[in-house]
Amino acid sequence: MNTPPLLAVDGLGKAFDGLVANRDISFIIHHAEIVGLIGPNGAGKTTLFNCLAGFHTPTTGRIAFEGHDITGTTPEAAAELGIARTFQIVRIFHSMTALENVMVGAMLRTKRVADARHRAEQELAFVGLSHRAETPASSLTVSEQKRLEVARALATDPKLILLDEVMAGLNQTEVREASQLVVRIHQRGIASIIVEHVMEGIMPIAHRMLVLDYGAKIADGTPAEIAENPAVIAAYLGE
Amino acid sequence: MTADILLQVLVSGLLIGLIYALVAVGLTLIYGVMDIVNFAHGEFLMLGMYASFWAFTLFHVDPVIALPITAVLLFGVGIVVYQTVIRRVLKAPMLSQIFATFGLMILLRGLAQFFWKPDHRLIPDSLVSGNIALGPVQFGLPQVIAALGAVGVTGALWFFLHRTRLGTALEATAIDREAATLMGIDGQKMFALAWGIGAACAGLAGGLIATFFPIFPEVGSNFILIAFVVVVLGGFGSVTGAFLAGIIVGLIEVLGGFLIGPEYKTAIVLSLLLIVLLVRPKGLMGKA
Amino acid sequence: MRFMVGKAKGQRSATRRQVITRFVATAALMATTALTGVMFGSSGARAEDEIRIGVIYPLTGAAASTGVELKAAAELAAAMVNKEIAAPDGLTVAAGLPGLKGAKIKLIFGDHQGNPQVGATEAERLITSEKVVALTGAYFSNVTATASQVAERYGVPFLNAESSSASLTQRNFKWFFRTTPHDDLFVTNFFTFLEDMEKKTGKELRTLGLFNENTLWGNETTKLQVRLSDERKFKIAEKIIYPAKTTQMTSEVQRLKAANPAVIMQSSYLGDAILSMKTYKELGFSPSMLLANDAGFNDSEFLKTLGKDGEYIISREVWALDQAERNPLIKKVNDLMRERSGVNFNGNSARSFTGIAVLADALNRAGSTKPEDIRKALQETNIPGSGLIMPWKGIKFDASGQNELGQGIIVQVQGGQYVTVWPTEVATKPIVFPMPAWDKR
Amino acid sequence: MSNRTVLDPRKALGAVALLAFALLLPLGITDPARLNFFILILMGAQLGVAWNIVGGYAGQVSLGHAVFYGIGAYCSTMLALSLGLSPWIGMLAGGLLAVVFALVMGWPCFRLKGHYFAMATIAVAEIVQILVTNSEFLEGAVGLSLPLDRSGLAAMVFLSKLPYYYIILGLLVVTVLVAWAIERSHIGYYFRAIKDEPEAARALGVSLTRYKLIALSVSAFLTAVGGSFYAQKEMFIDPGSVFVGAISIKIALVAILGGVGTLMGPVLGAVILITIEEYSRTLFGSTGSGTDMIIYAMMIILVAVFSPAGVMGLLQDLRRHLPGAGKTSETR
Repeated sequence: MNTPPLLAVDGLGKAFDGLVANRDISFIIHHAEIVGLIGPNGAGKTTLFNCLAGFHTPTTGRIAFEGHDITGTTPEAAAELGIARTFQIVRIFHSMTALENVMVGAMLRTKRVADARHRAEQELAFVGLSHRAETPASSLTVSEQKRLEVARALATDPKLILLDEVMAGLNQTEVREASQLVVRIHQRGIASIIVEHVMEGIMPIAHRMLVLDYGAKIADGTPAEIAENPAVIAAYLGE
Repeated sequence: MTADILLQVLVSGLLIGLIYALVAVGLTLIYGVMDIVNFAHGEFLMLGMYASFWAFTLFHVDPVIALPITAVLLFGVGIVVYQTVIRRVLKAPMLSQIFATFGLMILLRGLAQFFWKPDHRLIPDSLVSGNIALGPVQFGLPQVIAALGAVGVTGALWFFLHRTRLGTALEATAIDREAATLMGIDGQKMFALAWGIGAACAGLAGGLIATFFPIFPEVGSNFILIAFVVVVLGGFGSVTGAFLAGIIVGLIEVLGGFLIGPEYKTAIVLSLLLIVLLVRPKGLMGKA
Repeated sequence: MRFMVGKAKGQRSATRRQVITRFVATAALMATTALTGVMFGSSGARAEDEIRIGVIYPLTGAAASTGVELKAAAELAAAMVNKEIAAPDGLTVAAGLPGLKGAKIKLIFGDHQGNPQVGATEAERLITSEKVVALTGAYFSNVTATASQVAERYGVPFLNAESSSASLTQRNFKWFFRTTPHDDLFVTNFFTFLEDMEKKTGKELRTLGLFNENTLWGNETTKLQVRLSDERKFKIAEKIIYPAKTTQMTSEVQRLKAANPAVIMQSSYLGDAILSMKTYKELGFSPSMLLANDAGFNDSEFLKTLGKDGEYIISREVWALDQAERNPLIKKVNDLMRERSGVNFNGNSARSFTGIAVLADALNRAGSTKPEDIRKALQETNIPGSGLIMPWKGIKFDASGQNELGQGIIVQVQGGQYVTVWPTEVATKPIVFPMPAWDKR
Repeated sequence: MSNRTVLDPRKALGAVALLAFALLLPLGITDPARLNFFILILMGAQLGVAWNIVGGYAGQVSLGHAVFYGIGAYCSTMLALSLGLSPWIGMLAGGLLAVVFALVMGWPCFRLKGHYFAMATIAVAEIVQILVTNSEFLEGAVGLSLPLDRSGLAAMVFLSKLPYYYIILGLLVVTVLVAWAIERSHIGYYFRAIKDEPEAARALGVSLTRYKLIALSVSAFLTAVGGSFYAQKEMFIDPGSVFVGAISIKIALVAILGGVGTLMGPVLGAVILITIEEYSRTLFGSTGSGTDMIIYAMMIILVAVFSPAGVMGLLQDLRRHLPGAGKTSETR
């Protein structure tokens, strides 16, 4: 089969005023793949996300999405193409209800409010927030807000979803639920890249893991391979 | 001849620019510490002018001598304004804050008219009246004193912010309010201090220009637009930026007015502001 | 530092106590709104024999100090008409209102804040709610324009006593009358005066520096000055229209200085007039003549504020205190004014006083408070100069409503007083020319 | 269709009742000054609702709306004076010109955030005021007068106040309907998203520039229409009455006082602000002691301090807390 991979990153680098945040990162993401992205604090994970989602323009390298070059694209164009994301610190629309938050996402594909509402209700049900639909989003718990962001991103009908620490600060039951959610996203045929510190949440479900340290990729493999990779262990121990 | 005129224009621009800087540093300090744009800042200036005027008229104290009193009085006014009004809109949206300081502006003008009549007043013979001629260049002594005072006050403020414990605490609050609170700095106290100092700066500016500018309840409206321009051009919250921007605005205004036409002098300054903002959306020295 | 400081973030659910405080606040606000709402219908009972005249002035805002002065003058005139104060015999106001069986006039003041729309709103309110039979005001030409527009629509006489924009009487209004001469005449006077001066002194005064503020008044004045200097072969060395309410006039004065004209013709309101004088002195600029166009230069505050720095400026005027030397009537009225409000008359307040006097005269002759009757009476106005406190030949309106008999005088500040120096037949002192340089005073 | 998108019958009934009240109101008023007072309220409300589209819903605080107001007033007046065009057409032309101006000004200005944006709008408005004041073509500071002799519906000049009342009521209704339509469409959701979290909105495919420009353009159009109406009502305009900063501030105040981002907030705000303004002036202004300003200012400060969400916010708080009140069907 000669179809291009969903996402191909080649030699990506990003520097801010000379401060290098990402250097020479290359990897490939396949359709419906679950990929964990880990690394010590300051390793450049969020910067990488921002480059992928069009929030930063890479200093070097190329990003191709389904074979099209999307290097330096805008966030709105990236969303249009099918790259959705959540934020490390939640960014919900606080003046809206939970349902309305998700509707804004759904409006990328349909401008009809009623259709968007219908779609939003489905996504809320998917993340298990149906009962909170009419609640002001600002009154939700942090864990609920994180799920709301996921629902909102899913409502844009993405092919790839970038999840930034969706499990941070959750208790064990919630982490398990979140992992299951990622698996269900995978079952819908959506690929995901997950930045996560909560290893017990990510390791069991990820098909593959990418590890960053000091802005560079130091490992790329199955969770089992990663767990035994000396460079990874050194990076974490040396922290 | 032409070179002489140019020199004269530049000197005049510099003098007025320093005064703009002094009016603006207080405004930018308040903004820097708490993200509030004070629409009533021109009225603090007005109060400073009246303070000098009454000190002169009632007690025959020269405005220059009365400067410390003016500063203390206006510091008090700033604290009172903070405690009665501003403290209550700290958590309100930006629009309510604009609304509150705008109301304050009208209130202070109204009160000034109520108590002191709408008349124009002037301090006839200050210590510093008179002229100096340096070769072909002439300048009024009051303007020179005011400009020197502006340099002094701004310098003192800079020293206070960077070299004293209290000032550093204020600066820390400006940079990161939450972190400052964690370090045991009392945010409320810092805010009140910022208002006090901000108002005192405006008051000092008022005291200094009272030696040559007419004093009336609406006098603040002459200065407030320029003060805003200076603050934005320098970058909200940057004292050094405001100082530089004040000088730039003064020079451009006088020079542009002279070369292009006085009717466009404000437009020239405003256009400069827009152009700078297009290149540097946070002003010259604004924090990103 | 982020811009909204996260304050709007997270809808704060108000506590019960906050809600109660806020409820009280809303209630207070609503009550005030309702209360004022109720009050607007009821303007109170009024006496039958009370004739209400609407007076619109800038009582707050930048020109409030002038407005307050005008108000005092109008009140003095009304008090004289009503015989609350004995007016000197011979003056028009002394007649009172026998034609209306000694009825009293009542002035209802409106504040236009220098804003044309507010002026129109106030005119409308005074006409319809306060039931005034005539209007007067509004000092600012652009406010007079909108306020008289309203009067025209309602068919209520509008007597303007102190706006000098020439265009006001070019609108073919039926209900608009103006007692003061307008800028056309004043500016013409300037040039005639300069020609007289040239003859008298043998010095050339042909290069002009025009220095006018940037509102309706300054703009119209500039146009007239340009036209007249063309017609009369004067040369304009520099023409500056400056923005009012400025923080510095250095660029303006610098340009004037560079052009170095023999005469500066300046139109400024008070604040700018003071600031420009300060700037002249600062930059050591002394033209041989500073010919000011009334307004700021003739305000009572001008000399009080500038003291000896205001000496020797020459200004056009419609009135000067030294006219009292020629006319004891004027002195008496001025004494009464000072007694009541602590200030002397000036050109503005004397004209306001005269405005009320003219309205009272017309009311008296009309013998009625019907607008149409008052308008007819106004048209037939014929007051001789001796009945006025103005140095005019009298008051008589032409078809456009403009007083034909008004005239301007030219005054100079000498020894802290405005003294009349032109025309020669009313002059009280010789002119000091050229103006001494700042360092030679 | 979900039942929530259907009109709330209670709200619909309220709207009809309010409109009926407004339509019948002049019948009980014989005094033109009082009618004029209501016209001023409607004018303020129309401008407030228009401002609210960009300043409230989309959260882009403009303090330079006088520029659109002035463009509307000058455009219709110039067209009437030079080409004899009916102000009805002039009004639309003014609106379109304002849209063009909004696009030109918005493109660079929307790169700025928060206070910087607000200050840039002030600067733009001031520059335009200065240019107009010095423009020979527009008669500079002298201003433009409409002749009284051409009256009637086509010329939009009337001797009676009543037609003005109904025209501005009509304009207000149209403006509210536009705002309402926006509020309910995806555009309204996008505006609020941009106001709340611009970055998150972008990640969901919302083009900030595009939607901010839409907000500014619609708002500019409606504000210019209000400016044309002002010119027709007062029949005299000059830069000092339509381009000044005070107009910009007042337009924003109306919306803030009532409650930003709510449909009827600006209308309520106009009722309160204009009432206070007019009556503090008529009751106390004639003293010349500044009392009217003091009262006006105290009111403004009180509202800002006690009710940051505007009077509308207060009412909603009350409804939520009063016992027996209907369950909050409020979605915001």
